[in-house]
Amino acid sequence: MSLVMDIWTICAVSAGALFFLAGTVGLLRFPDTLTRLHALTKVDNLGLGLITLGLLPQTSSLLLAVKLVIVWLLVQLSGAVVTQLVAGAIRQHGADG
Amino acid sequence: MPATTVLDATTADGALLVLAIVLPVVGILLSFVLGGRYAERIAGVLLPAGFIVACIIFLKVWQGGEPLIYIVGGWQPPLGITLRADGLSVAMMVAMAIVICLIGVFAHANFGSRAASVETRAPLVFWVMLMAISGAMNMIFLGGDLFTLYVALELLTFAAVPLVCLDGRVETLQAALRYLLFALLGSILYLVGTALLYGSYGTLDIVLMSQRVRLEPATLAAATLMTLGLFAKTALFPLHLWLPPAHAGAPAAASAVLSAVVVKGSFFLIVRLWFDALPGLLSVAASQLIGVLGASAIICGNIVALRQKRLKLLIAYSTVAQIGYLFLMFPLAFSADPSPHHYGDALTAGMLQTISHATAKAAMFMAAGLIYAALGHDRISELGGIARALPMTMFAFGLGGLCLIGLPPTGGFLAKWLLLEATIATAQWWWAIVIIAGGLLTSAYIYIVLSRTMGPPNAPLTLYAAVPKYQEVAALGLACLSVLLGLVALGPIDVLQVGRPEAPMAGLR
Amino acid sequence: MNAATLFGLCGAALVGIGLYGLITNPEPLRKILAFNLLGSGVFLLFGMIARRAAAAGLGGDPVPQAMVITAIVVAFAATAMAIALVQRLADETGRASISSDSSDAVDGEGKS
Amino acid sequence: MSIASVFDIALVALILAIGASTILVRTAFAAVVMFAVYGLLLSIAWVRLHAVDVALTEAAIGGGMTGLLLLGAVARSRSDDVDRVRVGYPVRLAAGGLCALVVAGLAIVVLHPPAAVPTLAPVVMENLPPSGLGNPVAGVLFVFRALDTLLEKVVVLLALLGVWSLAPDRAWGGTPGLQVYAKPDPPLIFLAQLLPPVGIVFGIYMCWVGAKDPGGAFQGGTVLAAMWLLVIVAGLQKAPAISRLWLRGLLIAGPMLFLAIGLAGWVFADAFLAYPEGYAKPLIVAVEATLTLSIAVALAMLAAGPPERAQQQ
Repeated sequence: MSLVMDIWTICAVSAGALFFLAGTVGLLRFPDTLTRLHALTKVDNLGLGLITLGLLPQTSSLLLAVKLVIVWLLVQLSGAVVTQLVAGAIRQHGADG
Repeated sequence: MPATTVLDATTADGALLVLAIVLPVVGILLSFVLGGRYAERIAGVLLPAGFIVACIIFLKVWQGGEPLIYIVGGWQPPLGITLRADGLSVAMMVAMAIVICLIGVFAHANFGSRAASVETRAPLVFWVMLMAISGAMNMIFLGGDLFTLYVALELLTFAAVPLVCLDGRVETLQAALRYLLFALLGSILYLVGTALLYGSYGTLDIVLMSQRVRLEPATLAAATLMTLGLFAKTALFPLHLWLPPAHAGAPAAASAVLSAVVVKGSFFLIVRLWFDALPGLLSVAASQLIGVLGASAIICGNIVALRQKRLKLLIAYSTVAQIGYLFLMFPLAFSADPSPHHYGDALTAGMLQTISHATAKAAMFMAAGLIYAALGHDRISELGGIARALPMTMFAFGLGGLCLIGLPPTGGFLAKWLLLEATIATAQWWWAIVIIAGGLLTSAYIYIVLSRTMGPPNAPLTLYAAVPKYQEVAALGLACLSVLLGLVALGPIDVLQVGRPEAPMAGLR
Repeated sequence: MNAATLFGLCGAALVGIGLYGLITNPEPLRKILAFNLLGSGVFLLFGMIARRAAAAGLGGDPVPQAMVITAIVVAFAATAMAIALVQRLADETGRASISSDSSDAVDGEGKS
Repeated sequence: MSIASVFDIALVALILAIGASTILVRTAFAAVVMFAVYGLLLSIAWVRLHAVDVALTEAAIGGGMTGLLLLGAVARSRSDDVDRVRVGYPVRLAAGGLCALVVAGLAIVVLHPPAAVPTLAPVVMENLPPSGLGNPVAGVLFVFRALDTLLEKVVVLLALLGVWSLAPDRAWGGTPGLQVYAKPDPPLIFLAQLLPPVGIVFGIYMCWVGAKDPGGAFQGGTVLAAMWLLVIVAGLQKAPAISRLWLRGLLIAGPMLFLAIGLAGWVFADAFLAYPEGYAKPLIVAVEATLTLSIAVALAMLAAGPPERAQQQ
C-alpha cells in the first residue's frame, strides 16, 4: 500500500515540477506581459495542485493534510487576484507600465 | 586560561540599576498615550528623577568601592543578562544625567508645550526622544551583555536621527539621512562582531568573555569590525563626514544633546570592548593606529573649524577634533611596556575628556543657539557687539572654550594634563605634540569668535527675540560645571577605578 | 563541507555584496536595499553559529536564533525610518539624493 | 554528495545571484522585485538551518514587510527615469577591494570553527520547563533575554515616532498617506473581503502556537498588520489618524503590559522580569497576545508612513 502511495507521490510531484519548469520557460520566453501571465497562472494552478495532491498521502495527520490544502487554496486565491490586478494595470497603462 | 568562572550575584541596591533604565521607558510609553501636551511634564518629572537615581548609584559605588550588579530575571549569564555599574558607568551616568537635565531646562523655550491645547509635532518628538536618549545611555553604561548593548545602540540611533531634522528643512533632512546610513552601517558592523564572538565563546556577557577570551582570528575579526562600526558612529576621522551637517543643522537643544551625549554612547562601547570585554587584546601597533586616527581628527577637525564662517558649524567641527582626544587614550593605555599605572591614568584621562567635552560642548551649542535666536543668523563675521547684548551667554561660550582649549582649572585641562603625563611616562612624545598643537589651534578659533563678539558691531545691532534668562542660566551652569570639573581631582576621581580588573594580562599579546 | 558552513560562507559573501552596494550606489533607496542585504548576511552568520552549535536534541542553539529575530525587527524599523526620510526628502526636492559627495563620504571606510 | 547538499548548494548559488542582482540591476524597481524574491529564498535557507522561527520572521518581516515598504517607496519616487550617476571606477575598485577583504576575513572565521563549539542549547533546555514553554526560542525571547525583547519593542515605537516626525506640521495628528493610492479595484476588494477573516485566524494561531512551536508575537503580528493594510489599500477602511487615542493605546499596550509584569516580578517573584512560579506560562501568553496586537498596529503604521493630511473633523 505504501509503495503505491510513494509511486503516486513521485509521479504527481514530478509532473507538478515539470509544469513549473514549463511555466518558468514560458515566463522567460513569451513575448509580452499578458502571455507571460497566462503561462504563469496556468502552471501555478496545475503545478502546485499536482504537488499538493502528490504530497497528501505522505501526511501523517489529517490536520497536516488540511493545512496543505489550505496553502494550495490561498495560493490559488492570491494568484487569481494578482493576475487580475496586473492585467487591469496593463489595460490602463499599456504593457510597458 | 583560568577555568574559574566567578558567578556574580545581584548586590544590595542592584535594583537601582533597573530603575535607571525603566524610568525613561515608562516616560516614553506614557508620553505616547497621554499625548504631546503632557510629554514635557512627564520628562520634567522623570529626567530629574533619573538624575537622582544616578546620583544614588554613584554614591553607593563610590562609598562601597564595589560595582553594583543586577541579574535580570534571576538568570545568570551566559543564559541571562546582567546590569553592572562600575566606576566608569556611574561617572558617565551622573555626568550625562546632569547634561540632559540642563538641556531639558534650556529646551523649554523651544519645545515648551504647557500652554498649547493641541498636541504639536516637534515638542512630542523632542521630549520622547530626549527620554529615549537618557534611557539608551543608561542602558549603554550599565549593560553587561554585548547584544543588549547592540539594542541600546539602536535605541540611541533611532532617538537621535529624528532630532536632526526636527525642523524639516531640506539640508537637515539630507544630514539626517546621511547620519542614519552611517549609523546603520556602524551598528550592523557591530552586530557581525557580536555574532563572531558568540560563536567563539558561547557568551556575550562582558565579564565571562574577559575570562574566556583568546587571541585568535575570529576574535580579531570581530573586534576589528565592531571597532570600525563604532568609529563610524562616534564620527572618528575619517568617518566624521556625517557629523558637522547633522550637528550644526539641528535645533540648538538637539545639537547640544547630539554633540554632548549621543556620540559618547558609541565611544563608551569602544572603551568597554577593549578595556573590559577583550582586555589586553589590543596590540601596540593597532593602538598606535587608533592614536593616529585620533591625532588626524584633532589636527584636521581644528583646522577646518578655524576656517568656518558659521558659528554652529565651527562648534560642530570642534566636536570632530575633541573626539580625536578621546582616542589618544588607546596608544597611551596599551603602550609597549604596560604598567597598571599608565593604564589607569589614560583611562581616567579619556573619561574626564568625555565628561568635560560633554558639559563644555553642550554649553557652547546652547550659547550659539541663543545667539542665533537673538540675531537670526550665526555668521561669525557679523557677531560684533553680541557680547554686550548677551553677556551671560558669551561668558558661557567663553568658559566652554577655555575647557576645550584645556586651560586650568577646567576639566579639559585636567584631562589633557593626565594625557600629557601618560605620554611622558610611556615615552611617546609624539602624542604630546599633537595635544599641544590641538590646544593652540583650538585657542585660535575660540579667540577669533570671542574677539569678534566683543568688538564693535558692523551695523547697529538689532535683536529679533528676547532671550529668556533661564536659558542663559542653563548654558552658564553647564559651562561652570566644565570649569569646576578640574576640581574632581581632589576627590571623586577615584571612583573611575572601582570594579576595574587589574592590569591587562600582558601574556595575551 | 556541511550545510552550516555553506550558509555561513553565503552570509560572508552577502556581507561583502551588501557593503559594496552601500558604498558604491549613490541612490539612497539602493543604499537602503544594500543595507538590508548586508544585514541578512550578518543574520546568516548568526544562523551558521546557531546551527553548528546544535545540541540537546535541538536543531540549533536557540540563543543566537532569538537574537536574529530581534535583529530582523530592528533592521525593519531602521528601513522604515530610512524610507520615510528618503520620501520626505523627495517630496521637498523633487528628487531623492544625498548631496553628491555622499559616495566619497561612505568610501572613507576604505581609507581607514 | 547527498541530494540535500546539492539542494543547499543550488540554494546558496541562487541567493547569491539574486542578492548580487539587487545591487547591480539598473532600475530601482527591478532591484526591489529582486529583493522580495531574495527574502523568500532566504527564508528557505533558514529552514535548512533548522531555524523555523527565524524563517517565519524573515519571510514575514525581512521579505514581506520590507519588500512592501520598498515597493511603495519606488512607486512614489518614480526613480526609473532618473539617470543614475555612478561613482567613479577607482572608487568602485577600492570598494571592491575592501569588500573582498571583509569577505575573506569572514570566510576564514567561518571555515575555522573553535575546537569545542560552545553552545547554550543544553542550558536553555534545562531551564525551560519551569516556564511551561515548549519553544526554546520563545523561552530565550521572553524568559532568559526578556530585557532585549522589551527594549526592542521600544525601538519599534521610537522608529514609528521617527517616521511620524517626518510629517509636515500642518498634517500632524492626521491620517497617513496610504489610501491615496487606493484605487477601488473589484478583484482587490474581493480579496480584501475574503482574506482578512482567514488571515486574522491565522495570525492569532501563529501567536498562540508560538509558546510551543515555531511562531510567536512578531510573526502573528505581521500577518495581522498585512490584513489591515490590505483592507486599507482596497479602500474598505480608512487609515486611522495618528492622534487617535485607541491607536496610541494599542501601540503601547503590549510593551506596557510586558513592563508591568516585569516590574511585578520584583514583588511576586525574585527579580525584575522574572515570573512567579506556576504562573509563567499564562503571563507569557498574555504578554505575547497583547504584543501581537501592538506589533500589528506598529508595523501597519510604519508601512503606512507619516501622516500627510490633516484630520477631518
